[in-house]
Amino acid sequence: MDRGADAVTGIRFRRLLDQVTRVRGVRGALLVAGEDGLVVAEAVMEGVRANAVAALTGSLARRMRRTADAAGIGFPHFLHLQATTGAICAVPAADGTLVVAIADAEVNVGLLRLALLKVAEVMA
Amino acid sequence: MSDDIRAMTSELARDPGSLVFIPLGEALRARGQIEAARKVIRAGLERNPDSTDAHDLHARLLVDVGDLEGAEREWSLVLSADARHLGAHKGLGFLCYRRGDVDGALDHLELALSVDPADPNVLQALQTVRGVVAEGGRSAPAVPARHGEMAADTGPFSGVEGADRAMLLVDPRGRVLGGGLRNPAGIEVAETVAAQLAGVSQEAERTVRVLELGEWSSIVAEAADGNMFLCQALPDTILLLVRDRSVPPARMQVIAEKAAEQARAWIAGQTP
Amino acid sequence: MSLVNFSAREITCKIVYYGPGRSGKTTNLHYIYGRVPADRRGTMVSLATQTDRTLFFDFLPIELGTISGFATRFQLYSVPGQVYYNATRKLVLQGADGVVFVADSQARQLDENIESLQNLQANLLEQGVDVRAVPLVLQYNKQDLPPELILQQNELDDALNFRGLPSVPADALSGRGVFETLKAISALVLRRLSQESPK
Amino acid sequence: MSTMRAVEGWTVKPLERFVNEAGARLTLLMTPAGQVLAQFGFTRAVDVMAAAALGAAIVSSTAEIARLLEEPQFSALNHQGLRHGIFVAGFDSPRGRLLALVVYGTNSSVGLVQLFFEDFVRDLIAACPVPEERRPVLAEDFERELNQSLASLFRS
Repeated sequence: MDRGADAVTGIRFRRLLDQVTRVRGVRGALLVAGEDGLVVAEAVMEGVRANAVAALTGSLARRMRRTADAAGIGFPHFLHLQATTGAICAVPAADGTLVVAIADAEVNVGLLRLALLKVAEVMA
Repeated sequence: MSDDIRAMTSELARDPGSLVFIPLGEALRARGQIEAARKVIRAGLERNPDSTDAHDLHARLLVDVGDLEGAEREWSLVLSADARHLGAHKGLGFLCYRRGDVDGALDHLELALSVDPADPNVLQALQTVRGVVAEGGRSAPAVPARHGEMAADTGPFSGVEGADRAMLLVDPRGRVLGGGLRNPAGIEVAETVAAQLAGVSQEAERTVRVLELGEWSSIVAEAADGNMFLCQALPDTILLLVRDRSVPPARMQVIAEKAAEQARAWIAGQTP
Repeated sequence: MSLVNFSAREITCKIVYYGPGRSGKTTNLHYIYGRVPADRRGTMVSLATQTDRTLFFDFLPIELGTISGFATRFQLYSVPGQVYYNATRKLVLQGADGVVFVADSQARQLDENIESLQNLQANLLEQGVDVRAVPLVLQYNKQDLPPELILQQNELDDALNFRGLPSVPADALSGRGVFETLKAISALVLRRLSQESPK
Repeated sequence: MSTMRAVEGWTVKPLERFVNEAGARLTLLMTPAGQVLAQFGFTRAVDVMAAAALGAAIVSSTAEIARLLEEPQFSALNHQGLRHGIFVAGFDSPRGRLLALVVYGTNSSVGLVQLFFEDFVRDLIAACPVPEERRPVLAEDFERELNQSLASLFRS
């Protein structure tokens, strides 16, 4: 196993995620294996349960994909769940991964969306 | 799609005994060309009377035209040849449920689930029927006689843009309360989407509960051929709005808020 | 350890058929499977090699019936007999409530029988279990073979059964002795449940 | 219309919560010897036993591999199929070591199962009663009934 290469990949992912966490109000950003709902890389504040964000967002994204498919509007490329004390946004990237952000309720969704799409684009 | 139909039609013309009449029938049915599909299937069955999939499709077409007895005969025939035919169990489960035979519906749906434990339609149907059982209701539940019948009632959203084709009000068990939804090809998809929406709402509730995000208020999905906006019109009622990509999510939220207000008034008016 | 459910009044016990390779452990299970009515037995699971030798275990659950008001269920396992499968033998032996030692009656197999019996003791000891505390029945299989090839029950008792355990001559292929063996081990296992505080 | 069955009552609530949250199709809670404590989703009791025997075998064989590799015991295993995944895990409880076998479909994921499995274990440990001294179960004269049961079993 090439541990050096792993470390380099880890740093690269971390740098990408930092572009998302820079947006004001973002509590954490993750790369998630969409189908499995597992964390691939994470940059989250203390107290954010990365594994829970990954599993639940992966599942919600799969469900929304099926709904969009049933409605005939194609593959979703941006997802936003708004709640009273927080928000989650997700964008699919290459190979079934998702770029996910968990944020305060008042986060600038427009900015966050752009940051996520940019990371997804770089990954592709 | 039409290219596919053309290709399958020519293949059938070349070889009238071919089983291509089944996907052709399915494709025609999906486009809403029920009569053409029936014609293809009837002709195909004359040459392939033992094809259980063809009988299954024939049964669904009979449901489409309201001949439920005929459909039941067809599906029973399928089961006598193949006791584990998924489509036949789904169909008979639906027919049992329609006439209020909840036990019969459960039997067929559970058998269907044992054939394909991952079939989302079976899972959703089982959830609905089990919900009826849990409520103690073994009497005939209110279900639409045909696909789309309920969805044609645009009551809650009269006057709202796209009320009959791009807006749905759905109860927590995935049943359409009002509105209508057509896919970009113009086919009614209200019930299929409604069945998925019940799951979306549960997903959202679970997500905000586990992550301690308070109550969820809306979900937006931007997709290749349209945008989707989802919110809770009432604590247990989901409102879905679908628009093409020219309508930004923020504007969809405004439309949804107006529609939700109307839906609340409509539901209050429906309650005795 | 047997599982006793007082509210549903159910008992579930694990019985392991142990013994050297090709002594007839799986044959016992197959015979039971064939004779027990379908509504009183479950799926027979076999993890076998391509040559049909037991690789990990064979497994057969049976419903014994109601005893002292308890619905009684036995889970029968057989272990691979070949010496080199000791790791899997140990795993299957975990939590056994009773053991049937299936010996091969052929005179030339005596050493294998002794070795396997010693291996049983060692494996139980490794799990902190004294072989004397485990219900154990010996079955002398293949008694149908020509007398000049096999040892008789008294000879096998002398060689293997120095603790005076129940022993049953058998021919598992034809079914002779299979039922008596199951009956003997059932009685021993259930007797423990009728006694005070078995550990 | 529940397909849940528990040999030991204290397992019911945690199991119910787990299958609802994780969207599990089938769940088995058992001892390392393959004795079932509770199950959800199985329709025939006998299939449960076969699954339990095989589940316990998976855990014990990987534990053995871990030992050979001089690794600490694996806490969980996941097998991903096309339509189903199988998740097998062990944990310590006041009842000793217990195992769980979870089968999930496309409406769940290994991430979800893992996430809610942590809660499941916590709930089970909290609900688990202190083991009682084993007491005599069967009446002294059980052997007559045993003989009758065995005779009817073999139709002899």
